[in-house]
Amino acid sequence: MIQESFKLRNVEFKNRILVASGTFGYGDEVPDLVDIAKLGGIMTKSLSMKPRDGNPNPRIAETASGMLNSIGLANIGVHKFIAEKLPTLKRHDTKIIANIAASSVEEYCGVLELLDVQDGVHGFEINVSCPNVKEGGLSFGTDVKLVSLITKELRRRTQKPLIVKLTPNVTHISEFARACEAEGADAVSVINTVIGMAVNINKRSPKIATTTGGLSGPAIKPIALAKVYETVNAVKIPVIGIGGIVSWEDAVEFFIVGASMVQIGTANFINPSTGVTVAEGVKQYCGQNGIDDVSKLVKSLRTNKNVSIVDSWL
Amino acid sequence: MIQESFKLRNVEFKNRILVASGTFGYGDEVPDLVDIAKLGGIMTKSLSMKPRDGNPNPRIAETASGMLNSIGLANIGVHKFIAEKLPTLKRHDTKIIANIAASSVEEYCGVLELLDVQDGVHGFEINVSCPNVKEGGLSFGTDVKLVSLITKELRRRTQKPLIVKLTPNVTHISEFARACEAEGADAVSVINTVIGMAVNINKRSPKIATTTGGLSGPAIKPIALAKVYETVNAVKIPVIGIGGIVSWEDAVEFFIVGASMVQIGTANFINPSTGVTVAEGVKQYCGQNGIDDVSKLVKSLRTNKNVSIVDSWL
Amino acid sequence: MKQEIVTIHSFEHLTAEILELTFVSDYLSAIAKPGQFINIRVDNNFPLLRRPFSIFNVDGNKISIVFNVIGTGTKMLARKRVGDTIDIVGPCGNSFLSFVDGSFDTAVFVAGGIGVAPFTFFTKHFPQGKNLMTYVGGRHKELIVEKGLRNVKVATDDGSMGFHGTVLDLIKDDHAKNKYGTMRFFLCGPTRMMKAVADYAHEHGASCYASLECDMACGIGLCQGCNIEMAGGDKKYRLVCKEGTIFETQSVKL
Amino acid sequence: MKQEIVTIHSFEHLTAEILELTFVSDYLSAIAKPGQFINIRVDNNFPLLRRPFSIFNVDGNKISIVFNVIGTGTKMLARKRVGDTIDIVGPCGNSFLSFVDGSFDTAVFVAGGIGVAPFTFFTKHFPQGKNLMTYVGGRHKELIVEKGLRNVKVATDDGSMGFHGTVLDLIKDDHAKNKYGTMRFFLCGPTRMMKAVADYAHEHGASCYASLECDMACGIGLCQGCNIEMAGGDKKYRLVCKEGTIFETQSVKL
Ligand SMILES: Cc1cc2nc3c(=O)[nH]c(=O)nc-3n(C[C@H](O)[C@H](O)[C@H](O)COP(=O)(O)OP(=O)(O)OC[C@H]3O[C@@H](n4cnc5c(N)ncnc54)[C@H](O)[C@@H]3O)c2cc1C
Ligand SMILES: Cc1cc2nc3c(=O)[nH]c(=O)nc-3n(C[C@H](O)[C@H](O)[C@H](O)COP(=O)(O)OP(=O)(O)OC[C@H]3O[C@@H](n4cnc5c(N)ncnc54)[C@H](O)[C@@H]3O)c2cc1C
Ligand SMILES: Cc1cc2nc3c(=O)[nH]c(=O)nc-3n(C[C@H](O)[C@H](O)[C@H](O)COP(=O)(O)O)c2cc1C
Ligand SMILES: Cc1cc2nc3c(=O)[nH]c(=O)nc-3n(C[C@H](O)[C@H](O)[C@H](O)COP(=O)(O)O)c2cc1C
Ligand code: FES
Ligand code: FES
Repeated sequence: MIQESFKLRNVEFKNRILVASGTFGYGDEVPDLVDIAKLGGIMTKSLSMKPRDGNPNPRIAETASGMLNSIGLANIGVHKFIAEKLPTLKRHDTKIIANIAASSVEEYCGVLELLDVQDGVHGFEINVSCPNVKEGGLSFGTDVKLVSLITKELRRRTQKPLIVKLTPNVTHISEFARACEAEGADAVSVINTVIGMAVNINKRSPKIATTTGGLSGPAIKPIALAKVYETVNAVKIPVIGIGGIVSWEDAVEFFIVGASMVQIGTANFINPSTGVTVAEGVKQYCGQNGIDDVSKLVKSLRTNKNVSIVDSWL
Repeated sequence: MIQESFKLRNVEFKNRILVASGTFGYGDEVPDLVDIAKLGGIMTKSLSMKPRDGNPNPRIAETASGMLNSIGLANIGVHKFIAEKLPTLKRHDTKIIANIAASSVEEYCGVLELLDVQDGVHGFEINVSCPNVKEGGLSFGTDVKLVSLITKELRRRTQKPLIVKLTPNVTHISEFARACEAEGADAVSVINTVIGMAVNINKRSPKIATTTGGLSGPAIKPIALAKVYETVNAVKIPVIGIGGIVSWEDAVEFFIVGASMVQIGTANFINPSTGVTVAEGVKQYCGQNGIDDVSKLVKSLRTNKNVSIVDSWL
Repeated sequence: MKQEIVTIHSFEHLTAEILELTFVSDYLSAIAKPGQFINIRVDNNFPLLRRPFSIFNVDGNKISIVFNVIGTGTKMLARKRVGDTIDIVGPCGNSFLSFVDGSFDTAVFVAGGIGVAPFTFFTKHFPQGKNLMTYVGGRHKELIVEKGLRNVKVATDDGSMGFHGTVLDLIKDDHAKNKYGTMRFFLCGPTRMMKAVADYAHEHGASCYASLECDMACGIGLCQGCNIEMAGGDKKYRLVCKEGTIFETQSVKL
Repeated sequence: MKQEIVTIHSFEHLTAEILELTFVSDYLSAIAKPGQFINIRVDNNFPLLRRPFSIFNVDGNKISIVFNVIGTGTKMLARKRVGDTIDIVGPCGNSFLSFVDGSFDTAVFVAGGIGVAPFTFFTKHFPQGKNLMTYVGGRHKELIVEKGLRNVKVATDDGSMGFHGTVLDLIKDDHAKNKYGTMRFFLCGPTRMMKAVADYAHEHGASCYASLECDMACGIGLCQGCNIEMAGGDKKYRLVCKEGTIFETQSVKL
C-alpha cells in the first residue's frame, strides 16, 4: 500500500498528479479519453471576469521537442464558467482548482470572490505569469511587489488553498516564491511557459500572431527542474512542479528535486490520459524502490550542497 | 554574386557564420572534418589567466532536443594558448575571436591585454555569462553594473572588435545589451546557455556533477530567437545570434529576426561541419529569394509592432 | 472519440508522390463519418505533436488515409512498414454529411492537392439520387488522386493532366458549358484556393462549405490553438478541430 | 577521422538480445584499430547526440558493431533495415594495440556484458605468439558473446551459462588452477566490474588497461564533456574520447 495522497491546507488530493491550466479545457472535452477520477486534480483554464476572445491565429507552432502558444487567455469568463462548466466539472471525483488570470488586482479579487463561494471549487491557482497578454499576465509576474500585493489581497479573501503560479522569465524565481510565502500563499506552481519565438522563413513572419509566445513541452523540462530546485531550496511551502512532463519518469525527477505535486500540460495534447499513466508509473516506481509514501521521494535528491550556480543566490 | 561578408569595427568576416566558444575546441581537433576556411570565424574556448581544470564529471547530459553541460571553463590558460594553440590557429584563413572568461575585472583586463598584442587574434568575445562557475561567470552576467564596468575597462584596452556575450538567465536581456552599447561594445552575443537540470532517477542524483548546468541545442532555439528579438529592438550595435542552430533554415530565422551574425554551438558535436553547410545554405536561400546581400535579410521580419509581451518592456 | 494503437495493413502508391496508408480499426470503421479526421502520433519522441489526416476511405474494418511527404512527420510515416503500429486519436471534427440536405440539386466537390483526401469517403456516402460533380486540382499529375470519386474533372497547374490551369478556371470553363441547377460547394485544399472558389460560389448564389486546415496541437478542443475568426455572430473565434473542420464559408474569415 | 554516410549490409542476432550490425566502409576498414569506436547518428532529429559503439569486427571492407537495446538510440538503431544508411564519425579514440608489447607473457581479456564488443577485433590482431585468455561475464546467457574470441571462459550472474558468478570470481577460480606467467589485463565493461578486476590485477602484480565508458557529446575532443579524473600527474582530468578510451588503470580514478 503506497501513500499517494497529498494535503494542501484543508484539501486532500488523492494523488500528486494534476493537469495544468489551459491544457485540459474545462474537463468536458475528454471524458471518453481519460478516467478523470484517477487524477489528483484539474487546474481549470485561466478564468477572467469577462469572457476573453484570446489572440488572433496562428496561436501555436511546434518547435524541437516543444511548442509555442499564444492563446491569450481565451476563456468564457467566470460567470459562464460557474453557470455552465462547474456543474459538470463538480461531478468528477477529483479536485477542481480554479486558475485565475486578470489585468488588475481588483479583477483578481472579484473573480476569486465569485468562485470562493462555489463548493465545487476546491482552491485557486493564480496565474501572474502569462507571457501572451500585455495588461496583467507577465507584466505582473515579473514585478515582485505586485505579486506580493496580489497574494496578500487574495489570501485575505479565501480560506481555500491559494497557489501562485510563477513565471520562469525572471532572473531569480526564488525572490517571487519567497514573496508569495511571506504573504500567506499555500504553495507556488513552477513553471509557466518560457518566452520563445519561431519564424516562418518563407513568409519571413513570426509563426504565431503575437510574435513571441510561451514555450512548453519536453524542451523546457531541464529549465523547469532547475527552477523547482531553486524554489524548493528557498521556501518551505510546497512547490508544484510543471514543465515538460510526458512520462512517469519525468514526474519522478520533479519529486526527487523537491516538487510536492506535479502538473501535466502539453503532454495532454498528445496523450490526454498522460496524467493517469504518470500516476500509475509513479506508484509502481515507489513500490519497486520500497517507498511507501511519495512524500519520502520528495526532495530526496542526493547532491553535493552549493555546487550549483543557483545555490550562490539562495 | 551574393554579398556574404560582414564588417565589425575594423575586421571583415568572410561570412556571417561563426562557431561558438567551447564547441570547437581550439580549432585543432577538426581539420580533417571541417574546411575551416569556409567559416566566418572561430570563437575560441573561454580563456582565463591561469589554466582551469574545469568541473568534475559527469559534465554533460542529453535532454529532449538539447543537452546540459557543466564544463566549468576548463581551459589551458591564456599563456599556453598563445604559445601552443594560436600559431596553428593563425594559419587558418578565418577570423579568430578570443573568448575570455574571468573571475575578476582585473583578470578580464589582464587576459585581454596579453591577447590584444597578438596579431593572430582578431577580436574578443567576453563571456560574462557562464552558468557553471560561481566566481565570475553568471554572477557577473546578471549584474548590469558589473557588465558595464567590465565592458568599459576592456574597451579602453583594445581597438579590436569587442563583443560581450550575454546570458539569457535574466528578466530583461535588453538592459544588459544597452549597458554594453553605452560602454562602447561593438556587438553583443545572444545567448549563452540556459540554466537547466536533469536527474538520474535510479541514483536519485543530478545527471551532472554541479547539479545544474547550461542547456543548449535545438530545445533552446525559440528562447534564443526571442532574446535576439528583444535585443535587436533595444540596441543599434550588431547582435550575434546563438542558440540551437543546426541547419541553414535555423540561421535564416535568426537573420530575419535581426541577428547580424550567428554562431553554431552544440551542432558542432553532431556534425562538426555544420557551420560550412549553414553558410552554403544561407547563400542558396538568398539566391533563390533574390537577396544579393545577406544584410538585406537581417531584421526583415514582417510583424505587427507591439504585439509581443517583449515589446512592452522595450 | 478514442485513442487506439492500430496496425498498418498496407501501403499503396496512388501516384509517385501520394501514399495510401491502410490500417485496421473496428471502432473507427463503425463510427467515422466523411470529413472527419484522425490525429496520428508518428513516433514516440519526435515530432512532439500528432499529425492530423482526413479519413480517405473506410472499407469493412479497414481505414485509410492518403498523404504526401512534406516534412518530418510525413517522412517518418512513409518510412513505416506493414505490421508496424501507429497511435491514433479519432474520429475528430464534424462531417460533410451534416450539410447534405434537400436544398440543392448538385453537390460540387472541389479538391486542391492533397485536399482530395476526404472526398473519396464522402462520395461513398453521398446520396445516390443527387447529382455530384468533382473537380480536382493540383500542381502536377503526381499530386492528382481520383480513386473512388465520381464525375471527376482534373486540372493541373502545369497541364500535365486534364485541364491546364487552376481548379477554379476548370470550374468556370465547365459551368460555362454545363448547367447543374442549384449547387452546393464542398471544398478542401489550400486556403487561397478555397477562398477563391468560395467567392465564385457566392457570386453565383451557391452555398459553400469548406474543410479548413491549420496547425493543431491537440485536435480535440483542449488547446484552443486552432482558432478561426468568424465573419460575425456571437463568438469572435471558433475552434477548427472541434467546431469544424467544416464551416459554411460566409461564416468565417478565410 | 572522417564523417561518412554508410549503408547497412546486414543485421544478425548473436543472441536473443544482442545484435550485430554490419556496414560497408573502405575508409574505416583500412585504418580502424582494435579498441577504437565510431560515433553513430541514429536519426536526423532525435536523439540529438551521436551514440558511440566499439568496432566489433572488420572483415574486408565490412565493419560491424554489436549492441543491445537499452534506450531510445539503440531501439531506433535496431529498427533500421538492411540498405538503410547511417551517419558515422570515426575511428575515434586510442587502440589496445598501443599497449601490447614484450613485457608480459599472457594477455587477459576481461569483458563485462556488451563490453565484449572490442575484444573480437582485438583478438584478430593479437600477436599469434603470445598467450591469450578471455573471460566474458554477463547477467545471463543472452548477453554473452563469444564470436571470434580465443580461449574463452564464461561467467553469468544467474548461472545460465558457464561459471555461476561474477567474471572476477571466474578469474580467481581459474587462476587458482592455472598459471599464466606475467599477465597484462585488458578490460571493457561496467565501471564497477573494471574497478574490481583492476584491483585484483594490481594485487597480483599484473599491469592493467581499461577501455572507459562515459556519456559523450562529441566523441572527438570538442566538448570536453567526457573527463576522467587522473590519479596523479600534471593534468587533473583527461578526455576519455580522445586521450582514451583506453587508460592504464592506476593512472585514473575509476
Ligand atoms: C484537419 C486536417 C486534415 C489533414 N488531412 C491531411 C491528409 O489527409 N493528407 C495529408 O497529406 N495532409 C493532411 N493534413 C496536413 C497534414 O497534417 C500536414 O501535412 C502534416 O501535419 C505535415 O506534417 P510534417 O511533419 O510532415 O510536416 P512539418 O515538418 O510539420 O512541416 C513541413 C512544412 O509543412 C508545413 N505544414 C505543416 N503542417 C501543415 C498544415 N497542416 N498545413 C499546411 N502546411 C503545413 C510547415 O509549415 C512546414 O513548412 C491535414 C491537416 C489538417 C489540419
Ligand atoms: C566509447 C564507447 C563505446 C561503446 N560501445 C558500445 C558497444 O559496442 N555496444 C553497445 O551496445 N554499447 C556501447 N556503448 C554504450 C552505448 O553508447 C550506449 O548504450 C548508448 O549510448 C545508449 O544509447 P540509447 O539511446 O539506447 O540509451 P539512452 O536512451 O541514451 O539511455 C538509456 C539508459 O542507458 C543509460 N546509458 C546511456 N548511455 C550510456 C552509456 N554510455 N553507458 C552506460 N549507460 C548508459 C542512460 O543513463 C539511460 O538510463 C559504448 C559507449 C562508449 C562511451
Ligand atoms: C496551449 C497552452 C495553453 C495554456 N494556457 C494556460 C492558462 O490559461 N493559464 C495558465 O496558468 N497556464 C497556461 N499554460 C501553461 C501550462 O499550464 C504549463 O504551465 C506550461 O505549459 C508548462 O508545462 P508543460 O511543459 O507540461 O506544458 C498553457 C500552456 C499551453 C501549452
Ligand atoms: C559543451 C559546451 C561548452 C561551452 N563552453 C563555452 C565557453 O567556454 N564559453 C562560452 O562563452 N560559451 C560556451 N558555451 C556556450 C555556447 O558557446 C553557446 O552559447 C550555447 O551552447 C548556445 O548555442 P547552441 O545551442 O548552438 O549550443 C558552451 C556550450 C557547450 C554546449
Ligand atoms: S487543435 Fe487544440 S483545440 Fe483545436
Ligand atoms: S566527448 Fe566531447 S570531448 Fe570527449
